[in-house]
Amino acid sequence: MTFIKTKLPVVVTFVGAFIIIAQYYFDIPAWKTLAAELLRWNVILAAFALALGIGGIVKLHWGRIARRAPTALYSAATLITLAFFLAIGLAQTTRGESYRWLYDYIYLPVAATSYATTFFFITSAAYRAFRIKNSYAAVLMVSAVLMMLQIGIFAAFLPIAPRIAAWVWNIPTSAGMRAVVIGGALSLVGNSFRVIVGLERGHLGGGE
Amino acid sequence: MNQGVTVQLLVLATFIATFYISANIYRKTGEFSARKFEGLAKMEEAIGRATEMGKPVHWSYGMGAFDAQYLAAFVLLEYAAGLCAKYDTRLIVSIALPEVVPMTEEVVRKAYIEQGKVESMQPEDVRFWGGSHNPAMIGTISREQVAGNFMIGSLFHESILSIEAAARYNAIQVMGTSNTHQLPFIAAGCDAIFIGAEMFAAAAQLDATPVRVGSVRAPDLITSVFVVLMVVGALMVTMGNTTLKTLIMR
Amino acid sequence: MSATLGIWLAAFLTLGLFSWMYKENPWFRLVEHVYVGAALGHLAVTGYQNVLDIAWKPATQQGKYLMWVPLFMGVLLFSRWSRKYMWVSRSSIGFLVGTLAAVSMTNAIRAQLLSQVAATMMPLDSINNIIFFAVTASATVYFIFTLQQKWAAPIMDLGKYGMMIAFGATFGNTVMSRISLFTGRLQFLLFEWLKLGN
Amino acid sequence: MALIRKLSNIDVRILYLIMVIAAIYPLLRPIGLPLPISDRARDAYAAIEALQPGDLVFFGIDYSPTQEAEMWPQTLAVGHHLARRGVRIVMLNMIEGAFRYEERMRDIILAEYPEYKYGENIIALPFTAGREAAFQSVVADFKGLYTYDLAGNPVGSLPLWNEIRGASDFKMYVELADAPDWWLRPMSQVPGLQLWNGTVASGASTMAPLYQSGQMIGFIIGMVGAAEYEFLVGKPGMAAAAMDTQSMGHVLIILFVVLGNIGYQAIKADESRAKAKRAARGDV
Repeated sequence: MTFIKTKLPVVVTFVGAFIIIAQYYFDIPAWKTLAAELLRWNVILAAFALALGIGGIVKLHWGRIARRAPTALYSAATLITLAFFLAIGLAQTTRGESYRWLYDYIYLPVAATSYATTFFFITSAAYRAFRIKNSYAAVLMVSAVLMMLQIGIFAAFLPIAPRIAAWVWNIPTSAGMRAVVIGGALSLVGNSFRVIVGLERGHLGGGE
Repeated sequence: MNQGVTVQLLVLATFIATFYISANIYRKTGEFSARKFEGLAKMEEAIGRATEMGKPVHWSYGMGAFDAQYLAAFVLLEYAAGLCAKYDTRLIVSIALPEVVPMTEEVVRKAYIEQGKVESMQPEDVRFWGGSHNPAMIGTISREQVAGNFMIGSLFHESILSIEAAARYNAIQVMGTSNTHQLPFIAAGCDAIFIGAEMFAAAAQLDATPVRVGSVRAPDLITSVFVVLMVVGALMVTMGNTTLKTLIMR
Repeated sequence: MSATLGIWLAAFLTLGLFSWMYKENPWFRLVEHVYVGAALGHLAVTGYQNVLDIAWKPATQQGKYLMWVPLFMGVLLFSRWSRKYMWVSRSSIGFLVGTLAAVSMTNAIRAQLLSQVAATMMPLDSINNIIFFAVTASATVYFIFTLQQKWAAPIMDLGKYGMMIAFGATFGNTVMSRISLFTGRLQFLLFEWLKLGN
Repeated sequence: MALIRKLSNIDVRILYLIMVIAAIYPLLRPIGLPLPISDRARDAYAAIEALQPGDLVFFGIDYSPTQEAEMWPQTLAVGHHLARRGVRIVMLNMIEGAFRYEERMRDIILAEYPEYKYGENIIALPFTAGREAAFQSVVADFKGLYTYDLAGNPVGSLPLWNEIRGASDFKMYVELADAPDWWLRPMSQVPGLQLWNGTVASGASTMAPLYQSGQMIGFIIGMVGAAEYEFLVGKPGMAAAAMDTQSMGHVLIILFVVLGNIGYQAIKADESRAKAKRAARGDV
């Protein structure tokens, strides 16, 4: 039992990853077919995983309702909306007319607007948070202002403004981001490697 | 062997070999050192200033899902908690993810024990907020008028909210993340930042383990080789020779 | 009719979230909670349809028996909902994370490491190329953390300034994005709901 | 000094109000500020212009409603351009929230371009989970991944589907995505496949070095990129109409940063003056 609980997950992780890595570097036709199959399985598991979030949220909000917490009414709103989407969605999938109505007039506007409210955060942060405390922040702000001036009034009166912004984007920004991309990719390689060989297991989750 | 993957395989093999070799060397010698990190120095400065002012400092991991960034954050939190214990300054931790609560309590307790101050640790200062992390964090920062504000982890837009709240009290702010979408904001609003992998290196410097050392040494070596290749390759291309440039994509 | 009703409902939800700018209030919190339900519901429904299309129907109707393996492993994932039986999901999670890690790792070495290094091997025959090269090389040196030689410090500093320019541009662009998103909702409210303008 | 203090202590709600007014006014009464078309947008246009009728093109619609404001105008402008070139289009979707945008674009092309017949020269495929793994699956075994199309028809019933052998038959991958690199990593493996990307402004900088290196042949950014593209295809639309609002917003944000920093510097100067005074009196 301990093998199934602790060792098997690490073995499965390693074997799945090894097949994909090996066929990437070496020309083994049978493994190529196998890897394509494994990728399809990954896609299917990922599709299952999309529903995983429901468990925690239902537990949380159901708990609040059961306890008659002051926020119970809001929790009810979450659960009722969830139930509506699930009932109609499971009955007719995303291809049904009613489901599209839910998507167009509930999911779409709240998703778009919830992101649009970050506009207010940026506005107040511009005024209260971005204090230029050192020369790095000063350089950052100059570059940010140049980017923002590339359209509109400044571009109308100062035709050079968009050209400066284009230069800042094409040369120092692309160059600086290249180092960030290289650093990020190396981090990705390191993290992936540690996951594959089982040195990092946080994702496997606790429990017994 | 497939076409065009030779150098790629070489990079991967070098990475893995360096990882294991440097981890083993560390296991034998116990030697590892990295450059000084501005973020660590600023953290100490912030805690010192908080001590002078008699104000607490605040810590958060952000709202992101659990990933490797948390592992670095735990080590940096232990460092901050140790300094706070030493100077008898309050450290308040706001947490969004339930699974990191026990780990956080353990890290803070360990730091206080090491300073011999376990009796002055206040368990209620490790606060779990779940989904209401952001408003709770802003509320804490304002009520306590913190003198230092730290945020390390997988950050999303809560980084801006935190910076803004703490800026009102002119707190010294140190943040770090690998999330490129937040790096500009923390760079604009903080006194010092950890850029991406920098926080893993800082963690290895503070509390070296074979895995941490290997995880810093391996990318370090690859990066060094890349820099040399860039310089040599660029000089060769300038002189009209593209051999190296085409070779590394083989 | 149902479209008109829908647009009024969408406007009610949109304004609810925007009411936050005055202060936090019950209307805002209600819509926020609706969002959580809708988003999770939609995720689950798309996942369900995806499983039906590429695994369930092929397995049950077209005799693709191999598909039973991921179907079985997928069902095991839901043991995560129980603290006691969470371990049942570990192999499925391990497979999901492991195969993805393998794909990202091999791809990143090609697409983001070697391609980028090769692209930096540029002829140093113009001011722009020299600046580009100097910024990339010095900013890359910034990420060599065990390099402690004195001569390296000014190079790392140059690299850090280079990255600050890049972050500044990202900052400016993010401000643009946020304004665009807000404008998008205003366009909905003004033109689709209130039917102002043309 | 009093003025500076006041200016650095404005209720943010007043700033919000100023921003909202500055955003609404130009939407209703366009100022018509000029929009210079960048070289980047021209090059992106030229890359699609160079496609030949009948070329196979992937058209990836990968953004959720959260980024609709930037991405849907891009989708419209680019979709019209692709349809005008008469290429054979295969639409993909790897993000959970994007299927409606894919449907709408498919229907617009079918309604406005009579030469397009569904299944013959345009196909829309359904959402597939897995992100990078899904794209890798397209590379490894495109035909094995799908059984049904977006509307639920078996893919085998579509003539275009039966003409395709795999991902390497395609000439270009046009990806409109709110997420950065994970589509590019797998897709850049396909030999001869040109990559073309439209993305949100906030995520664009991580793609900039990949464009500079030539790994992508076209690149448009955010609502500004959408507006530029609308002008290039001669169909000014939602993005173009929003440009005045966009530039008003920029000016105000810059103004707020400047105001905030003037206040900050004033407070800092005050503090150090007070400190110097205390030091002179010997309080410290």
